[in-house]
Amino acid sequence: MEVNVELLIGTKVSDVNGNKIGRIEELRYERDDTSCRIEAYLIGASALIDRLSAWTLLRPIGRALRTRKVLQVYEVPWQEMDLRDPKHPKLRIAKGDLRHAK
Amino acid sequence: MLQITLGIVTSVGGFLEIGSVTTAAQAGARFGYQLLWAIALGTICLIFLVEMSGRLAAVSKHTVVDAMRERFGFPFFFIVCVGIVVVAFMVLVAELGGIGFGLQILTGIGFPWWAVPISFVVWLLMWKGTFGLIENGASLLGLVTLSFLFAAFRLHPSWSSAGAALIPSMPQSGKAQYGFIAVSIIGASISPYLMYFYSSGAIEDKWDRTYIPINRFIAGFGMTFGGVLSIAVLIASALALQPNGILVDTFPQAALLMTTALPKWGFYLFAVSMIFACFGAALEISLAIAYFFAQGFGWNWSEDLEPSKNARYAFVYTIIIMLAAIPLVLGVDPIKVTVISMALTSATLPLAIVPFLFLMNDPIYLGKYRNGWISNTVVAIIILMSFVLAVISIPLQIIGG
Amino acid sequence: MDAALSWVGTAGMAGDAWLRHTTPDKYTRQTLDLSGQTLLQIGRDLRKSPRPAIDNAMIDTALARSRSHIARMSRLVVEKNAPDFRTQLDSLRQDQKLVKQLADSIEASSK
Amino acid sequence: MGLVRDVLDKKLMDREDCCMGRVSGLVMHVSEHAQPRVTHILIGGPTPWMRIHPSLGRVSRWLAGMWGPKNGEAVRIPWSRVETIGRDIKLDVEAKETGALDWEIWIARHVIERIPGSGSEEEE
Repeated sequence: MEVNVELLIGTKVSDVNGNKIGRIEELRYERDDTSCRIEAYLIGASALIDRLSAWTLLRPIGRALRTRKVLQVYEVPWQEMDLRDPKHPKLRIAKGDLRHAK
Repeated sequence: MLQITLGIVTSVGGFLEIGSVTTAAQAGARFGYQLLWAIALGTICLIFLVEMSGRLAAVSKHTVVDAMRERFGFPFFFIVCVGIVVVAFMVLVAELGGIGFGLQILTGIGFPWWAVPISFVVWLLMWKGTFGLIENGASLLGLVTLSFLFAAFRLHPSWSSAGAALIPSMPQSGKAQYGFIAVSIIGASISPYLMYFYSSGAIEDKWDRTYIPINRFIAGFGMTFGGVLSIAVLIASALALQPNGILVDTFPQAALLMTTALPKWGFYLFAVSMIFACFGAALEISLAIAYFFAQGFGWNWSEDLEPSKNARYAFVYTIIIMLAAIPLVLGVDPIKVTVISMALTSATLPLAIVPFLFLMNDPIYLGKYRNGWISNTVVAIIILMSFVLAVISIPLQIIGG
Repeated sequence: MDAALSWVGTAGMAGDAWLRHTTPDKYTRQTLDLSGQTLLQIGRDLRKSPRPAIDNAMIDTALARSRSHIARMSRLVVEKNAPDFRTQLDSLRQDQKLVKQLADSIEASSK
Repeated sequence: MGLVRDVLDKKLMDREDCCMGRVSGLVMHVSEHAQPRVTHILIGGPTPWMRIHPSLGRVSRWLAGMWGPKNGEAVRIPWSRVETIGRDIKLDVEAKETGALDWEIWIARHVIERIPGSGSEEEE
């Protein structure tokens, strides 16, 4: 099945129980000579900061406000993302099992 | 060192165009020296913004538009595109009208008659000329505007009261009008298309990292050049027009600016200065609009290529210049267009400056050359100011304009 | 009223410059005509909203006189008649003083 | 590496460093158990407009079918043609053959080269 990456960006994701997680903001990829594999999906407002390459600008502000939580990003490995309906992506796991990106 | 012309030509588009000259003249005629601070503030902001655009281009080889499209994506780019292009188009109409006015006071033939020939000459220069020719030609012709400075000196201004006016103060009466002119002055000097033009110019002139110190000098010197001349217009107007109670609502009134200071040549120098300055500004804006589209959509672009080698880019400026002539032929008053476009520039300022703050702190584009805390503080202040301007510019236009 | 003063001043300054042979005839005529027309319009607007405590008739007379001087100056430009032009310009300067006084008194009364 | 940060909206260059537009979209292949792969790069057409709103995409497709080169679809370049991803994205293709320059060529033929002094070879 074909999915348009540019349209996936900004769609809301829910977990296996239907809880809201956030929006997909970025896709991690690995490439070799011929192919380009998706490794993980980054979800949450802070993934937007990653995508805008704005850490150097915003991290000091985040530190000053002591809001570490806001600045964390969910990283969902490709195995745990269900894209059968690209307009409404769902996780195959529960919100509690999510990992934060480093 | 010849690169200084890029600074001067950018500065001409910022300060020595119909908008800045008429607002500076209006400010002087109505409030004397009192609004000098607004020009000084605009100049300082512009020095910082232009320096940053040049640095971004020299280090990352991306123009501001390139980087904006890449980081913020197509939808955001498109919103900015519509906002900036509409405003820049109105400014272009005003500049072509300014050339027409200059020719009108020299020959007595009304500006609508000049619209088509002027547009054709501007277009022809874009069509056949190279970037170097436009850059050097426009800045060389722009030197005529030094006559404003000469005129201001001849009127023996009081330097102490001029200096005192660098600190903002409120007038006794006409507060709305005062606010409106202050917003217009800042709007007329900090125009986003200047940043786009300057960074594209840096790419056309093939700058690299070694140009960083030169870029700083060019931005500082070029914008100061324009700022000082703009201040000279204000002073000349305060000393020559204010005593006669002339408020400068129309172009023929502005033409009297230098007749007291330079009795013999003042009138003609004013007309010629306006023609050359508006001509430079018109070229700069047409280029900026064409660059904006070409870079945003990833087309081939360079003023040095022949039109058939970058057809879409050439097509954009051809259409834009043609369209800009239409309102003038129909007799739309360029001064009115100028006034509206300046308020709109202020209103669209946040759209251009906010993404700029992000880009200038991007480690991928700029590495160790990204903004330090001084530059960031200045941009943050400009953003705050631009939001205030955006909110108050339209109401002020209705009350004070 | 500020606008009226501005246009009387414009006509005066354009006249001065023409007498010194430093502006083209056409520009001078166009500017004088524009001043005359604008003053006519300003006079109409002022009459539409007459203000109490101010002698509106006096304003009318002052503006009408200025306009007739300006109109005559415009004709004298065509005839290149500098001496008569100077006389008209001097009378216009007198009107300018009157308009200034009127404008000042309006400003004082509005405070 | 981030697909949005480092690939999407970047400028594309062909073998001869001719600009051929920007990455408007990326197609990825998803199946139940295999790892998702990016298969194609999309250039122009309705793709960028879709990103603003689907209806704009439809309008763009309809308009492009009526004027110019009369091709309402985006150009698809297989991912295997990607050579390097750096400041720009370099592709191992000939820009003219991909269709990415259809509009450029159409405007050059129908407008620009009809104006004297455009520097086209046919003129002389």
